[in-house]
Amino acid sequence: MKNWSVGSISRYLPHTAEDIEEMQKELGISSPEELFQDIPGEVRLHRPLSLPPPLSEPEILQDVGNLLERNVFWQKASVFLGGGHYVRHIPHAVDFLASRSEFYTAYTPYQPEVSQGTLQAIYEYQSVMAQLTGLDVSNASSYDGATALADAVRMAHQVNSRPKALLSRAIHPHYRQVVRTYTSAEGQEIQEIPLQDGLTSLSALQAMLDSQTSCVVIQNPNFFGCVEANLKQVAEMVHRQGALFILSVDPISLGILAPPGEVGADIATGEGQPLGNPLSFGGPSFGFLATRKEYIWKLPGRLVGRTVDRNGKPCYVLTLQAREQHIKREKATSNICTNNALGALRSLIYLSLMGAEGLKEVNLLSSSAARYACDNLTQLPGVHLLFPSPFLFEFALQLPLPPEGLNSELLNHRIIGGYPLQKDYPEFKNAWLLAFTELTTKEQIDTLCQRVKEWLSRAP
Amino acid sequence: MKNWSVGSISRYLPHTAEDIEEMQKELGISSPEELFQDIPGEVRLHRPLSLPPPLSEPEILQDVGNLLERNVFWQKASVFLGGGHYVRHIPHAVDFLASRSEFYTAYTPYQPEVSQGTLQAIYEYQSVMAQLTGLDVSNASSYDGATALADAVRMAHQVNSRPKALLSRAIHPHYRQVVRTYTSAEGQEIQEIPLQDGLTSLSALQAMLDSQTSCVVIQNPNFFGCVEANLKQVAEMVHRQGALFILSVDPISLGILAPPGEVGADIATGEGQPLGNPLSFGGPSFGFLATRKEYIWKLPGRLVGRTVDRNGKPCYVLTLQAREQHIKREKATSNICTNNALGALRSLIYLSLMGAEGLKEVNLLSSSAARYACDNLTQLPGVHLLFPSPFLFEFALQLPLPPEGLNSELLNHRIIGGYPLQKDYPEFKNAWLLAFTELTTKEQIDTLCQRVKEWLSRAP
Amino acid sequence: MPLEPLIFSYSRKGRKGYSLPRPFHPAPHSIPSESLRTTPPFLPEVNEQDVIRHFVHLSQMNFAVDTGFYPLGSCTMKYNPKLNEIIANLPGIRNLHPLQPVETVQGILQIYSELEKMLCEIFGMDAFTLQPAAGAQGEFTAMLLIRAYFQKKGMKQKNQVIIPDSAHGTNPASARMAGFEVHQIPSDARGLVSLHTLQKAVTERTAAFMLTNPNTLGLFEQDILKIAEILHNVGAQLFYDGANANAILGISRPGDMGFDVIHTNLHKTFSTPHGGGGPGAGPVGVKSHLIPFLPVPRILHDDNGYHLSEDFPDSIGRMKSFFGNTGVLVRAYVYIRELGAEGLKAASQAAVLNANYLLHRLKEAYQVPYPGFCKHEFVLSAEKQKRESGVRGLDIAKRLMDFGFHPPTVYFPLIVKEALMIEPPETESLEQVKKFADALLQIAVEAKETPDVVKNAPHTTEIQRPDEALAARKPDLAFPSPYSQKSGEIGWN
Amino acid sequence: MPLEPLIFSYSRKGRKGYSLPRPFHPAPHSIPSESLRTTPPFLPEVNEQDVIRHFVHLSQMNFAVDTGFYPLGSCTMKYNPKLNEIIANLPGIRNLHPLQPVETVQGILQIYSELEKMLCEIFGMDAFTLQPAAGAQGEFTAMLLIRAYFQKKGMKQKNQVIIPDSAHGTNPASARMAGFEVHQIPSDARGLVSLHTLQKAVTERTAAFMLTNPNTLGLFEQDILKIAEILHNVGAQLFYDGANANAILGISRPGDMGFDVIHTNLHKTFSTPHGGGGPGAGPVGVKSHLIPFLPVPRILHDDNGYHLSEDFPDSIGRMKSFFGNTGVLVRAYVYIRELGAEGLKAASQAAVLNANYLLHRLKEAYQVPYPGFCKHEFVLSAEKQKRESGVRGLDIAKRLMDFGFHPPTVYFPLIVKEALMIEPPETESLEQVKKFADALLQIAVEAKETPDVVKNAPHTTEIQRPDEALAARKPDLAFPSPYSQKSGEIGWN
Ligand SMILES: Cc1ncc(COP(=O)(O)O)c(C=O)c1O
Ligand SMILES: Cc1ncc(COP(=O)(O)O)c(C=O)c1O
Repeated sequence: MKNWSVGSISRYLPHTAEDIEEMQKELGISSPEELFQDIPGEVRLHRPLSLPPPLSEPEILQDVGNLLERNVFWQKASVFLGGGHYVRHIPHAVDFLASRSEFYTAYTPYQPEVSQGTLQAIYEYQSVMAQLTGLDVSNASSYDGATALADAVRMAHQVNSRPKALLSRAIHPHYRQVVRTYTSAEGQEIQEIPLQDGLTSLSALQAMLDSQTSCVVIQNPNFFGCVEANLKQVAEMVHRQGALFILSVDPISLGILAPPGEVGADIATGEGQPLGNPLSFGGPSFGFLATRKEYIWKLPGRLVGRTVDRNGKPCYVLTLQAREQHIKREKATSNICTNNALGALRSLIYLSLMGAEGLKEVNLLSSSAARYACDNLTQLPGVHLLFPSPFLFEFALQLPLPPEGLNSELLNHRIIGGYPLQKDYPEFKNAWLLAFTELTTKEQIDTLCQRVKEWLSRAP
Repeated sequence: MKNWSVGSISRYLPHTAEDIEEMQKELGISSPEELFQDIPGEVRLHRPLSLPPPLSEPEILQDVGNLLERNVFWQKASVFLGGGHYVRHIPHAVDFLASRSEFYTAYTPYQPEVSQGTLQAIYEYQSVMAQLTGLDVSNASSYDGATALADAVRMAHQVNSRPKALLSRAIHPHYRQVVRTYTSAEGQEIQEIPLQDGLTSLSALQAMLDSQTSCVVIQNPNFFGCVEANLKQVAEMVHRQGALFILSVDPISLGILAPPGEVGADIATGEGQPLGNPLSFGGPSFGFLATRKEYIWKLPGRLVGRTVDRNGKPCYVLTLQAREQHIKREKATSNICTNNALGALRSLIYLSLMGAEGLKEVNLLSSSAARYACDNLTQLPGVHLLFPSPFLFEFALQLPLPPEGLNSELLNHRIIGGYPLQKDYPEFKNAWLLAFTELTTKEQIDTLCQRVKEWLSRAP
Repeated sequence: MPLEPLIFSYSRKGRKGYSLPRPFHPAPHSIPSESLRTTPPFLPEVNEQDVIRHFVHLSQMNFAVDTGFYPLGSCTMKYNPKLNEIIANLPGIRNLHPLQPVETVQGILQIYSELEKMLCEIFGMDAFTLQPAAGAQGEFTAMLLIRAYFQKKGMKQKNQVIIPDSAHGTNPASARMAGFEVHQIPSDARGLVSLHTLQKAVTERTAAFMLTNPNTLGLFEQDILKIAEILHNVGAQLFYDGANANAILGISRPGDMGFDVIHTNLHKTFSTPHGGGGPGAGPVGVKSHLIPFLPVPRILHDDNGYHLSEDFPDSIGRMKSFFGNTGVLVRAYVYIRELGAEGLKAASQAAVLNANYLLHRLKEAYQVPYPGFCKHEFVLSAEKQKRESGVRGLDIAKRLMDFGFHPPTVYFPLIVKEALMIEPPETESLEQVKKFADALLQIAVEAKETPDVVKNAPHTTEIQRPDEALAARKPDLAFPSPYSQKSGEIGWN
Repeated sequence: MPLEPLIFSYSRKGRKGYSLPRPFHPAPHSIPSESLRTTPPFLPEVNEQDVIRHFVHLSQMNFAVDTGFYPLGSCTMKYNPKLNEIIANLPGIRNLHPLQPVETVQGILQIYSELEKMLCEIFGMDAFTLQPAAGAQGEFTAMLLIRAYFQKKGMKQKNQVIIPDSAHGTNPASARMAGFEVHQIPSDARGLVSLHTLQKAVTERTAAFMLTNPNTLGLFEQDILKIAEILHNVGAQLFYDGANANAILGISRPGDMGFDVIHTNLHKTFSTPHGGGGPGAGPVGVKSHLIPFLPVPRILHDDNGYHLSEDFPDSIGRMKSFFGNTGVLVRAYVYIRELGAEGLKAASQAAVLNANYLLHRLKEAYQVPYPGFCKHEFVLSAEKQKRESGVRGLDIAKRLMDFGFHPPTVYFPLIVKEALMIEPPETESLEQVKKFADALLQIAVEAKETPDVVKNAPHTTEIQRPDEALAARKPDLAFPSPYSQKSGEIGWN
């Protein structure tokens, strides 16, 4: 390390040889060595890092382009996967606005005078999420749907210190896993509420619920796409035991489904991807978490509030920070610092464009596509709806044979088929979960049906 | 037209039914009919326009996507076409900045107080173009390389009122055609200077040049990719006759070639696409036109000058407008109003990123790729360089058979081959013009050679 | 927004903003040294971040449609849909080389062809060329067509073009470039073409009449059929300047009004962004008798697909290096596809409604030289203000900046003194139009009560009333300037 | 920049900002009405243009890396390369569904796998998981790994984590979430870990020590090998908080310092943008003994290509819905590929050079609590200013806004009074660093001579010193607010 590597190596490094000369002179040094003299020789790296040789912009574009040729994806293929992440339409205006670098190259708005843009956007985000969930207050974002749910379960524990959380088995299996990981160390016990006809079994819940129960968690629509019934009744049961009722919800569905706050949920969480965020193989998008105002001091994550400045002008600031790690350290409601603000901004822009009407249309388009697909697929021999319960835009089918074989077959025709449930639900052999959105075309569904039909006819 | 079509038809139309109600009331009208009553019934359209049914954003994306599947293009294929437009690297920073909508949704900067961004950018553009061309002043942009050249020929006529323009036959055939179209009506005579060894014949020029000559136009590198020799000598010859010397140049080549101003040109023009503008099937990019200060009052197009505001602050304004159509009307130097400012901005950003060093590297990369290709291709049986003159990054080959057949063959291998010269130059049978850039890879050239070899071996 | 230094001020030798591959074949070119540069050009050598910041700062110094209401008359500063941007930048459009063989560009040719057809329907014409790069080039193309038409007919005497005094400057300039003599006629008291004056002006030498309809005053030329008759009676052609077509989409068509040849500004009527001064696109439509003269190449369609043909012996020739401003054409295509027939008509209706509402609100405070319903724009005069308190049209324009608006077009058309030419496109909401009306009303009050506030406007912009005379007297048109002694000095700040 | 009303103020019933296809099968869903909403949510109903303008205006109210120097200590606000943005948005990444079969995602899995390997090399670790969504989640993951490790070994007594008082708040919070008791130890007079204090604090109950190196004062923990020894002697694990890794790339590696587990902030060290508060990515690297506990899924590679496997019985489980923050990971991957070994080292050298130059320029005017060479950042104290004229660190921070700079981090680390934590990343030029030094020097003079100018800063921003107490006392966290009576009122302006 005798010599400076800096100079004109990279377009990202502005220091010229003369700059370095001048700076060394000012510092009275003559080599980088002197600035790093506090690093003991034993922990120095005495060789160059062994990394692939540097590439230029055109080479990277070509290299990554070649790699991505190996991916199959929506646009090149029809995709019928869902499970919390959906192939939804993202108006180009969302990308356009979110790529304004005054938004994406800023950091957490610690200094309100120079961050009103981000702050007001978060306040507006909190407002629309409160509207969608029917609750009083939303945090500024969590990492994703699963961690938002885990945060909610931890939050319930902080509210009532009870040891047991009851999670419906109809919750996304990954979300249940993350809740387990998150709560594993703090001694919370996670129990699973069994299923009945593809819905959370209320009788089982009734039996499990007691004064040790911290919270009850249900997903709606649940992992099978079914709309959970009798949520108000559940809320009453849960509240009767002094527990908290948590709903993990799909945000698009809130355009037509009864909002969690209205059915009596205390906390609502969910995955934000469907609201204007690209799939990106699962991230980054964001998670949301909203609650009633009485629990506000237990809320994990940042919050923005409206106030006035010293001249009386309305403005926005980070607020109620005494919940957070940078103030409360180990006593904070959570460790979250960097969240997923940009994903939340995208959702705000998306919702601003869609409005209540647009959101409703998205639901109706998606559900009518699902209806059409269901009507046609279930006419094929040996294909049935797995559950009788009403669904919105996703449903599970019972196939006569394992869906893995069908999926490989479909892939040859540029179709990425449904999700085989058996891996996560051994009890549902040959079950296949399919999702439909406002982007699914009739042609895509017809082709799917045709291919399934062919596969069935060739089956042994 | 009894009723308003406005309302919630489109996301681009904000008027609600109530808005219209209110506005009608204010105006004292009750139907759109009343606002259009001055349009006589005979010239009214009494039926709806017969256009394809409206499409939504997702449908348009899919529809256009399907159409574009029918195009083959660089990225999907190797492209060896040049002729003024080149497959050059555009740093993503150029796209990023040029897609800031404060730039692209503004209009001509008529009001300097709210347009300093555009104005300063044009001033900087004029500065870098003056640097590249070695001339004093550049206009704010022309439409493209051909119209810039046509403007220059018209400008020379305005300077000296002489009737005859001499254009080298080595100028891009399209450019020569546009010059003819542009000058056809004002009585300027266009004569063509013949070729010698792929260069403009100086002896022929000498013979044609006289006191009736308004201007002499040469392209460098010329259409065949050859670097024209003895330009200073040409300048002297031209000036001795009191005519103007116009050079049509490739802007990238000015990174290493002697600038027009230095060799004695009075006007330099060219196509701006290679400077950070996408090919876009030929437009929009921009044309540039630079000249010496003595001709400034004859310059077509907008100009930005630096001045101070009433508080003494430095700033920029449109200036010397008394040359332009909105002031001078039929006596203006040209009719241009809307120009190609955004393409010029892109070129400024491109040149700011590249600097002199980057531009040099682009030249060296391109010319070494061309050299490599030339060395390898001319080893194939029956393949020769068409001209002996030195070239930069584009050259013409003489093939043993018509290149059209070769090109179709190459297309099957995702290669878009060179440009057959015969269409524009009947004297050059079986000639094939190939271009190379900093993006051409060794692999692409090797594949090309291989395919040409195979074709030759199969040839009758 | 503080001042931003010149890009050159960020430049240091040894900095770079690019990232290029290494050569795989480091062979020297064979160019003789006398053809080479002796010194490198003085270009900025700047790292990427500083380039980004510089241009972000410059962008922040601009008013734009995306930042506010831009009622620039005659320019139709309507919203530029974001969808159109992404589509024009798809690789299948962006990366097409203009010399590619037609079999590799069938997709874009189909878009062109469909756009030509849609424009024919919208304007009532028989054929379109998409080639012209802007309105002015469209006009020039049209004038060349007319010239070629008469030459073909052997009518060399047709060497004069008549133009109303309210016309845009490009009209006479284009006519002149096409070799015509320009004859200007005054508008009548209605602000319209006087049939009487026109009749008197028309002679056997008349080749064409150039007209905008609605005209630059925002008024519909009601006598259009009679105008056409007068022209056609002497065998002259009627040209339509399409800059104002935003008033009449789906309502009335130039082809049905008797126009023989028209141009249209896609960057106005069809929502493509103005780019800070361009690019535009100025397709030209003709009636069948002018088709043989259209510029080449033209798009043909047969069973084998689309072709570009140059085989038109009577063509005026080529207008551009290549076909047209593809990026602009595609945006307009998408716009028309999204709006459809009803949407286009709705757009024109709303534009005209906005303009009339605004005119109505302002007509007491400002002089309205030509009263009555306007179309998509209208012209006010600040004559009254000038007379009463010395406040000029330009002052009012500048004062609007303090209210957060872009000023209207000023001092055009030339026939209205102290003209303020206002166009509130259909994409502006009623609230926005009201706010603008309120601002102009308040300025009218200010002009009476505190005229200096208006005369000294703007007060809130960083730069105020640049010295344009100085700029013209001592032109400083480049840095380092060949005109000034200060060329060693970089930027300010 | 004037205030911008709330998005709701643009809303009118009947306006829309979307464009959706018509249903091809208008079948009603079968959901019972009791499961449905009775009233639509109160969401903005706005046309596209007004949405665009609203958010363009909001963006204009932000300071950002792309608008200026952002020396926010501990956050490494380096330039975010534009190339990385386009690559993360390629359809082949953007449009991948996380549940796709592995054979359809080989390209992205290869990028992941290569990134894991490159991070292992850069940090000297044996394996990496890319799953954590941010630094704090990385810390939490690491603490869960340590917990699982000891549980597997049957060492339940290991229930305490030691943390220096200079640590970031996420460290104790993460340790606590992983079920550990937190024991904080004071730093010594050098600003470093006191070996003596550490030795005394360490017991058989010690599970881990969490350390940043260089630490949050910007100082390298020179005794790091001894620290590791002390910990390892009691069988405890050493955790590295990678937030400050920008000082040491290619120079020193945590793996070689004795760290067992580390996290790294890709959104700091590896240039991915902070997004106004996220997303980030906090990959966790481990030495081999911790590999069995890494979260699932993990990437495996064999002759058939890449796989995602959950078959790790000792794994702590899943940390996120899906694999990781792909968009962020890809950006970091591209950054490392472009810079390469020499570029990364050059970046660290320049960052450290910038910091030392700046510190040197400022050390007379401000108190330097821990003198000597710093690494990539340093902490000043405004104690002197506070004592002499009542000017606080926050005042100085606010005053910097008037000079066009983002303030540094203030009041962190907690052990420095009136702390100003300054990080000038390598992407800032010498000119920029000088201007910042000049500004702080001038502020130091102001603090003496005209302290009110500093105390009342900022003077140039639209908003000045918001009332944070009011915000907390009367929380207004949503519009319409469930807290306030004014919920019917929309926006201001
Ligand atoms: C009435 C009128 N005609 C013609 C033009 C010229 O169009 P362009 O600027 O596209 O060349 C304009 C442009 O402002 C115009 O307003
Ligand atoms: C020293 C240190 N550790 C940890 C973190 C937490 O990282 P993140 O914000 O990515 O969760 C930070 C963030 O500011 C930090 O500065």
